[in-house]
Amino acid sequence: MALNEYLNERLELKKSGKKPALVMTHVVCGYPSFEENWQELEVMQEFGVDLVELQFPFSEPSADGPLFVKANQQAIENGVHVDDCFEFMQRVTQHFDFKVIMMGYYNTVFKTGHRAFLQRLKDAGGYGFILPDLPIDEAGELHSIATELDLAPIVLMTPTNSDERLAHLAKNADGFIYAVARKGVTGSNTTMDQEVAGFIARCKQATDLPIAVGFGVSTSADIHFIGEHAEIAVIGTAALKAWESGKAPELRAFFAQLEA
Amino acid sequence: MALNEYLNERLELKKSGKKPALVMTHVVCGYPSFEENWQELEVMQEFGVDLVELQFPFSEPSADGPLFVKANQQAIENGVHVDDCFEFMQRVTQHFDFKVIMMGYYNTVFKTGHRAFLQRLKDAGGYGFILPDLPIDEAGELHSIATELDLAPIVLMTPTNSDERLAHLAKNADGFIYAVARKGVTGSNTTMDQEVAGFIARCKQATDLPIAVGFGVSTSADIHFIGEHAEIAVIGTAALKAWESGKAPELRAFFAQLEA
Amino acid sequence: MDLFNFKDGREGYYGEYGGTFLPEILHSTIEELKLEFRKAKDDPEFWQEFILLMQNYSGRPTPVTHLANLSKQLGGAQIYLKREDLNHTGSHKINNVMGQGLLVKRMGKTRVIAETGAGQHGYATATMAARFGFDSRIYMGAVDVARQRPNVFWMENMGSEVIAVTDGQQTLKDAINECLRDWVTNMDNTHYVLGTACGPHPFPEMVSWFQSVIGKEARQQMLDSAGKLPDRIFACVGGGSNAIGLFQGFMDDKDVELIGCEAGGFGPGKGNHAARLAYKDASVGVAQGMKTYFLQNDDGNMLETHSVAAGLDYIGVNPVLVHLWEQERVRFEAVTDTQVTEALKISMRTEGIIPALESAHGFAQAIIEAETMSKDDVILINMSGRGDKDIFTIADALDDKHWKQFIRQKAEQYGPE
Amino acid sequence: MDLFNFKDGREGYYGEYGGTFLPEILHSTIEELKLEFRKAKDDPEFWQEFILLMQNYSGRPTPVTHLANLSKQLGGAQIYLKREDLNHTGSHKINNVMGQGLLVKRMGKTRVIAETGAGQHGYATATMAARFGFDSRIYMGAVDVARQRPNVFWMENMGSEVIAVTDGQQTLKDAINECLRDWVTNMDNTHYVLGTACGPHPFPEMVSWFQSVIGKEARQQMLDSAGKLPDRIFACVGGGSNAIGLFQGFMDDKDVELIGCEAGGFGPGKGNHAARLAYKDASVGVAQGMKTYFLQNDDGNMLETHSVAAGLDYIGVNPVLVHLWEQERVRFEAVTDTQVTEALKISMRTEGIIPALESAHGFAQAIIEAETMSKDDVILINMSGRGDKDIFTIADALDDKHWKQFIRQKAEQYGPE
Ligand SMILES: Cc1ncc(COP(=O)(O)O)c(C=O)c1O
Ligand SMILES: Cc1ncc(COP(=O)(O)O)c(C=O)c1O
Repeated sequence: MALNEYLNERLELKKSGKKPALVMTHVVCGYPSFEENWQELEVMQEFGVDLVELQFPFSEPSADGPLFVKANQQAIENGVHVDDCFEFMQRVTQHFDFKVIMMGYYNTVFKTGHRAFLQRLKDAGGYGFILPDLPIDEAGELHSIATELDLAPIVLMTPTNSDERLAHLAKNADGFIYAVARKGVTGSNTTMDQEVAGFIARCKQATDLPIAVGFGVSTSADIHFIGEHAEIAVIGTAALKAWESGKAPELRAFFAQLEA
Repeated sequence: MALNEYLNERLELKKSGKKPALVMTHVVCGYPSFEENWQELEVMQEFGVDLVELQFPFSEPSADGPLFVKANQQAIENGVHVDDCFEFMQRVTQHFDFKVIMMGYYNTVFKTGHRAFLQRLKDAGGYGFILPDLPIDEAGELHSIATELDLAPIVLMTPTNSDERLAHLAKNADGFIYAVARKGVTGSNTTMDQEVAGFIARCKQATDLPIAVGFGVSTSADIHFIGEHAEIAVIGTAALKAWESGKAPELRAFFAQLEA
Repeated sequence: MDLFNFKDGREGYYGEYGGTFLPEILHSTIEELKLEFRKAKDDPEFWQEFILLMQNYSGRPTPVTHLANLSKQLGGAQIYLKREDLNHTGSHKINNVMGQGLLVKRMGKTRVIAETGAGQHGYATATMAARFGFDSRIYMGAVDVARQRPNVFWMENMGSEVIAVTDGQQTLKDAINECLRDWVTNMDNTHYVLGTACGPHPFPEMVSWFQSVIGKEARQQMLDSAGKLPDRIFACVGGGSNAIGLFQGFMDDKDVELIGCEAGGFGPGKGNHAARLAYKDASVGVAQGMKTYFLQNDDGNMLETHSVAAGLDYIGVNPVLVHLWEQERVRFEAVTDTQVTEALKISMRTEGIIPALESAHGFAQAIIEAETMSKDDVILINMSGRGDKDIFTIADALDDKHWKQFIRQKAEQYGPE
Repeated sequence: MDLFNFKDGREGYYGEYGGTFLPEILHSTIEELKLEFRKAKDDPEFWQEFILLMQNYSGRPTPVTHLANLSKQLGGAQIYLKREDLNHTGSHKINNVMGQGLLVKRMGKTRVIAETGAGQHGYATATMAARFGFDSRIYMGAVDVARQRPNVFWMENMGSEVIAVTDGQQTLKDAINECLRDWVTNMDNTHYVLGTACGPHPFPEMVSWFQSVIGKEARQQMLDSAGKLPDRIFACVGGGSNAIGLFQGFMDDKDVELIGCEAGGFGPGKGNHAARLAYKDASVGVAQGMKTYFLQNDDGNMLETHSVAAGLDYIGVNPVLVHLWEQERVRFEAVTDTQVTEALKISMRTEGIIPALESAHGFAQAIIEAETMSKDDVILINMSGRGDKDIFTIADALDDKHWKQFIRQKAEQYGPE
């Protein structure tokens, strides 16, 4: 599948020591505005980000922390619709090198219709999707249409999962695994310690797919830690915080310290 | 008994046509002040009033209407005590010609003690007492001490009483009967009509004692009406209202129109 | 022991207390009431009708709740609550009121009047009047109207006319006087629904009878749930209706100690409290239709009283209880406002139960005594009402900052008059 | 008819509605809950324990009351009420909450969280937490905190921490989101006490099960007191817990018509109401853990909603009820705010009964229909809660001048901050 191939390619950079880990970043569509989103993405491109999650704003972002909740809400108040998000995605995938993953809540997909949504995602150049409130047990039909359309249904693994559950999750996953490093919502810091390492090891036992690790990644040490144990570091809230505190210059500074 | 003799004497004035009816008036001790009480009594004396009720103020004057309620309350706030009332009564009985009846609530008597209270009443020159919240069924001991001391225990008869009850009341009465012309508390007007006449007739069937009629007497017509059917007209609230609206001159005017 | 067997004494008297001290004009009215009441009391079907009404309308029987947490925390006696708060309208007052409603129907009257202090009895009476289709007027001291607006609001919405009484201290006793004044005027079609076991005979007996449903239920419930009778029973005493209601169930159980809990307010001293028997500031008198202990001065004029609980803030007390107190069958204690708000807090936090401030007097005394009792001992408290209707009073008693802020905002939202 | 027999379908689904839409991190938590719940449901002793607790603590069974006056006035069907208002804390919410409390104890957890809109569920949960000795935190939209301070006051006094949620519309749905966020963080020691028959499986089934006590009691009570089953049953539908609780008692009685009464607010039109099924403004979606009808736009984002009754002011609805609606077993109607306040007034004046604004929706629809029915017909309304705790809301709804004046005076008395 397309995402697998892309990741295999990019992982060469890691193997060859050019990068401690691949990096996936996050942008909430239309927050603060599509213009600023574009500027953020330019910075991310500058720093060679490998994957970007484009979050489709939803009114009930129950898996998100305060910063993203506000971003979702503001985007909706700004008048951002699903159509706008796809249009933006189209422009992004045509212009940038990184690959784009749709991130959002299941109702956005459900309301558009499974096939219609995934087709639009495909058409907009997306490589996959992450729906944190859609457990695999409810995802059967959606995932099979995704396979049909060569889109990766990204599955989350969590520290609370048993080994059996991890194995079951692995069977239903493609592209990469999103390993949630700790309990809680987006945006709080996680100490990257042996517990996290142990959890990633359990994930690795269950799957051969690359493993992306969130949440709460914000330092170069985090990236190196993740690189030692997994493949992809997910940078979410920290980047948005940087943007909010000083737009492009701050975001650039943030990425610069990440590379240190 | 003293009161009976006095009333028989005074009733000669009525029989001889000099007065349409005897008159009993009312003063709340210490309201507005003992000084003003004295001035009121002087006016009453001027107009040949036959009997005066001196009301001992009580904190729960539940048989009184708004004007007397206020008067009771104010008197207490003015610091009027039972001692003051007796002292005042003493001065009044020594100075004026009319006879004085203590009026008040039973608790004032009870708290002082039956015998002690009646003895003080006797000593202060009182001729009897009216306790509207003491039904005869609860008055046995008090009435027998009264008889002993030659004080009249004034009994109330009311339109709601059956003939049997009226007879029973009569047996326990002395001095005169206080016939309550209508339901309600002191201070509202009563139309002196055939219903009242019928009620007085029923009282007369029960007793040979003189009958005083209240409440709500305020005009010369009322007095004449009462004179036709009974012996004593009771003037309560109307006199106090006059006093309040213009002291001695108004009170004088009030009595003058009563005599018209 | 039948408290109301007057064969060897005077009808309506309990020892030297009680009686019927009313203006003569009410003689036939009170005689009619006595007669109807006597007929009703002698008629088992009437009691059945009453019980059925209370079951279907008010949710009787109310349960008994074991306060396991509180008992454990205190480390002494096992504490149980009789849950009169679960009645329709939220207090035991409804028992008496619905019973009198049935009597009013029997007497063919069409209008009821009632006094109210805290507002609970007025609220219950307004409810009863709506349910029975009676006209109704509730007298309430102007001071109480001002501080108990929530209850006034409900009374008016249930169709009652609420009259603010501006005489005297403008509180409960003055509202009673005003009821008597209304009654002497309108007795033909009007019944006076007295709210507690006070006033002229037959009210103390009648109210006690209707409230006896509490004790009847509670005795059996204690046997069922605690496996034994309580060692001590606590009830707050305002006029004394909830206390006598509960106590009657245990009158013949000599080992059950009965404790009446009065309003200690700021503590002993004339004017500081409403404790007629527990403190030494009251004496025997005759007012508001009965002979009993009153907080009065040497002239027989009534004193000011104070309690955090409006429903206990009354000058007189049930003559039956006075008699039982003199016979040492009932012990009287007073608890202060401070003890009461502490007891309220403990009850909320340890059991999720919000007693009315009145009822919290029983809690406060029980808490004091429970600690000194053994784990096998059993205590029963009468929870005469729920506190959530008293939110203004309780918030004030607890001096709650957020609440005050909320009220300020609300006032701002309403804008100037 | 067992609504919760999933043998022929998917577990947790009612037709195409229901399901468990939760982040993966809660998978084991929800599995544990399902397991414990299944064990409890299969264990007759658990139900016995639940019933006993509800009897002793909350006053169950609640009675059924015949509204003879109202029936007569309308001239049609005989109207009965199921009196959930007489429960401890004043609404049916306590049934579910105490049941979940027992489950929490079985699971060995020590902390509970809950969302609340009107505050009734939060109030019940705070009560349960105090009684069971759990730590507790209640999430409540900031808008609701501001307008429902009385309930907040009691929750805090019972020892709960109340968190004002400032996201989204700052109302119920946002409080639910916040609970989910807390839960994904603290699932080890924390149980989320969902307040209505919504959310991910097993909540709809579990809440329905605990609330079924209403219908179980009511069916027998109607046979006893009306001598027949009701022809129609009315219940307000917010999340749908009191409705499904009552309806379950009559599921197999095909002649009993079941009517769910939604919040018509200002009337039809997106944003004006909270009627998911009676009006045509909602569509199927997936949010807050379940698939059901939501008031949402074409993007799947939720609409603003409005109702005079905070407890009905919710975007989604019980999936079981949606299924029954599609099968035409349950009819859905909406009544407007105006109709509701009128029904409230009538109930207060003719019966002395103050329904919660939520419950008054059932009254309003029943009143409309009763008039057209015959005198032999029988109606049962679920009185899910009492209105006296909502005095601020009701006084505002009735635009009561005296009340506003009282609040202004109170604010003045408190003085500036
Ligand atoms: C809840 C409650 N308990 C107790 C009382 C005191 O009355 P009683 O002593 O008659 O029970 C009142 C009076 O308002 C009350 O509302
Ligand atoms: C009294 C009352 N009734 C009904 C409801 C609506 O909830 P449900 O539809 O779950 O019964 C609420 C919710 O707060 C409520 O407080």
